[in-house]
Amino acid sequence: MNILPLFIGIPFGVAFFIPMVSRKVKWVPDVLGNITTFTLLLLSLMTLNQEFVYHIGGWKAPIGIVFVLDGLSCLLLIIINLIGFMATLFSIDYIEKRYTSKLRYYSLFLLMIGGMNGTVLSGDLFNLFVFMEIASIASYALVGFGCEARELEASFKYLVMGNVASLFVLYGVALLYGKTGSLNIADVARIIREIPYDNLIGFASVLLIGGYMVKAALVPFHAWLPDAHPSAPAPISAMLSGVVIKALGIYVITRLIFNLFGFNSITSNLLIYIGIISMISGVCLAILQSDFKRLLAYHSISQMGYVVVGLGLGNGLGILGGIFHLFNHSLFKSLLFLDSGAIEYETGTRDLNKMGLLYKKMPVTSFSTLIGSLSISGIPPLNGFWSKLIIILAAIKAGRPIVALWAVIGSILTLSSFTKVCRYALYGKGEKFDEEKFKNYKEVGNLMIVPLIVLSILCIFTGLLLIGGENGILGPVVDVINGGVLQYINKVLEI
Amino acid sequence: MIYYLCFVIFLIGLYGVCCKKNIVKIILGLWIMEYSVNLFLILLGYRKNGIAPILREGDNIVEFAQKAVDPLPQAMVLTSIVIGLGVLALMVTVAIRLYQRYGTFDITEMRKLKG
Amino acid sequence: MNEEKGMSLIVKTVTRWLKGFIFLFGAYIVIYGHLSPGGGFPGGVVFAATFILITLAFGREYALRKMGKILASELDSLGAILFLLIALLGIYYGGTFFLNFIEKRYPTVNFKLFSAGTIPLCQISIGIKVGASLFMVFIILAVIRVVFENGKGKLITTEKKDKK
Amino acid sequence: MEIIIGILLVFMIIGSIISLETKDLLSAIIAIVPVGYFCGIIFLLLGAPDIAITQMVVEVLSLIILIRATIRRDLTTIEEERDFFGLVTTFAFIFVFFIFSMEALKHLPSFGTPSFTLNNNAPSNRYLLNGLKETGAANIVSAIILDYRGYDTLGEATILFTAILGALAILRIYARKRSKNE
Repeated sequence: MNILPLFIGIPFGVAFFIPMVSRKVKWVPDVLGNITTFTLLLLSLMTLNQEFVYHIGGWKAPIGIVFVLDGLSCLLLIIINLIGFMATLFSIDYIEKRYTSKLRYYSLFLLMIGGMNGTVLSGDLFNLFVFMEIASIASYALVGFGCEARELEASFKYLVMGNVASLFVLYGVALLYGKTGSLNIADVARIIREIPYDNLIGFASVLLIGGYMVKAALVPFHAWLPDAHPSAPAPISAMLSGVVIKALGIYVITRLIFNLFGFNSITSNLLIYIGIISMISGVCLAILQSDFKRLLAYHSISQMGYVVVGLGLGNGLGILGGIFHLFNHSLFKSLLFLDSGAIEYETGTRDLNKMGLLYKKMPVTSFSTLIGSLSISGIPPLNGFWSKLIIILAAIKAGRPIVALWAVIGSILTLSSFTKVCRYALYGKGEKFDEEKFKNYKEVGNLMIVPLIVLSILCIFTGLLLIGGENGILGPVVDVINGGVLQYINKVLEI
Repeated sequence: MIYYLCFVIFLIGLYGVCCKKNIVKIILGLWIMEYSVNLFLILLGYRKNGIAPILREGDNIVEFAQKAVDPLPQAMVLTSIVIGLGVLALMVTVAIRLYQRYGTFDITEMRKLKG
Repeated sequence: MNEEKGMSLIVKTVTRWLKGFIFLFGAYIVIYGHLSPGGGFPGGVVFAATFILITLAFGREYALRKMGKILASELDSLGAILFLLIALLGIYYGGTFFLNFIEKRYPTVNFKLFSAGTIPLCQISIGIKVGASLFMVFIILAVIRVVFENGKGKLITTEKKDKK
Repeated sequence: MEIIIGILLVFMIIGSIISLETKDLLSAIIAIVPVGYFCGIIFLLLGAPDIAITQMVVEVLSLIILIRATIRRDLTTIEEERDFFGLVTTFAFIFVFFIFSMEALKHLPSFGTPSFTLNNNAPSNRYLLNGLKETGAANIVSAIILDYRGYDTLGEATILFTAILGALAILRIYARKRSKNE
């Protein structure tokens, strides 16, 4: 028996089930939600180093829909379910205290996870669109979960931009279908290689990649992100920043560029320019912010820029760096968002100016914030350092020292902005520091601390994943991307 | 020619989303774009003098397969209509909630978020 | 008091006559979806439309007594779970997700209700799901009102909590 | 056939422009309904009765939902000022987009010859030829949505569920609990 359908079946089934049973019994959503995400985490670890194509309903590739499990999907599955488990663990206390209607929260959360699992496993263009929509609709609702004016406004902005992006994607899928008569990614790729290139395919690729770039919040399309991420509840911010923009955005863009349209110098330059612009403008805007979560949100844009630059460099080292940075970013960014949630839970504010001296009262939270900050700024020996180092080395190796220079500048600016966080919130005092409230602060509960500790430990030790370089643990992932279109076609269509 | 007209509807919807200041108008713009995409998919599948892809008793299947229109876009459109309806319901509820918070549908008056 | 709610007597009488037929039409569309145009989704919308018609004609309270929000929500979940279950049963019977595991008996039995394996069952579950969920959309939009007090908007529900 | 569809499409364009430009919100919403019905008629003409039925019933429901969006009658008329610069940028963007699409749509197979007739390996051929034998459903569209691509329909049902759940979550009357320090 194959475990792949369970990645969709379990979260959806539990999400359908929760509203039925838990109107009266209060603890059901908590328990079911955590058990589900934990099971999914174990299942996703079981997919390591496996590679196969699963035919849904027994229909072969172009006829039916297929699940494609390869190195890249496997990595994304682990990221989704790991961060998902951490976020649900954190939610138990956090949502209980701050929000009502826990059952809808967990149900939407599981639908979001199921949608993303479906997205990363799918091998079909239209199916990719459908599951992207599930995950995005759940995240629209979760961003507005608090129902305050700001949150609703952010949710509406996200809804409109996300929906326009989805329609662009659907139009692109329609154009490709009209040209090729098929929906399977590998089959479409095969047909595109056989017919002469024309403007239709270019236009369709622009629509598709543009649409998914909105979901990834790369710079020309980033307007929704700085509003949506701070407005959501903290575990959802961690999910949005750590997982959603990667699974719905970067992953799909990577898949489309490297496995469907084919990588060439034009896409390479495009990715590098977009990446550099995202990297620099994101971090410049972040320095100006005094809202902790908003600052982190701008850093998400900036760090996604690194990933895209790494992928755009196109050589094995760059891809390795990009993918590794993707993984690292999901760890430290969700750690930082959960930290900000813990601080907000205790102090009731997100304004850095009002915080101060937290290391005395909340030692674990401040220590994990420190780890996350050092990691995102690229201080050795934390994981962020290694991935940024590889990207910079790859840029030099590819003969683009300017790119490497920009990456270094971005890293320095990141460090300076996180110095501000540490100075105001953790080890110094903000300008509007309130002595009276400070006396009441204490460390958050154990259930909220566990995910912080786990993620910090992972941040310290994931540098080890790099052992072996391009042929090491991340080897299969690099292989999928580097193998390009032909390898993907052969694997899925089994020619 | 027909494809262009269909694309014009898409662009009208896009114009509505980008330029209008009223939330209801933005929702209408998205709904128009939805129509256009659905229509485009069905137009792609049309075959000259085609018949609906539904077999009746006594039909010859080979003959039927040479006359019927493309069923796959229809399946896609069915899904996409449902997606549109779901998103519409969600958007309308957000709009009602926003109206309750601000007392207006005008997005220029809702600027609690910086930048 | 409930008798005074809703529309005029003519509308009520016509609705009383028609609601069964509309419901039946919905059921026909759902069940024969694999033989004629239609299917789970349009049929489900017709189910929802029946209840919406009742709501409009007889007023909110009457309709909510027939089909409450909680019942609608549970039917919604139930339909979805049934569909997922049919999909997962495919794994149990044949090892594949979404396998059409019921025997089709082609070509001896064709153009009959039970000649398409799991398809009619899926149609029925989707019909239940769609009908319940769309009715629920209507209900939540119908019972919620926005009122303004001292310049601040408040969201109130007009649904009666103490139903007998 | 092309001429009829062309005329209907022109009507749709007019209807959508009216609905976007009119000052009264209620008329705007009512103006969108004919657009949907024309869309349904085109579906019927193009041999898609399933979609036509769905489009018609969804149109009714979306009208109900949209009318609920204009909550109070006294607030339906709107005044807008135009941001001239924004308008010009948008039009420029839309124009560029249109030029590119003109260039691209030229390469599609002409109207009336869908791509699956040009490509013998396309899945649609298989659906039409073997649909009845392999699934037992005479309605090939049903065969596709519930058997060949049933997984998509699971996604569709889930989307509806998600959207309703999200709507319920957003319309909660009390959404937040106050914490001690606020």
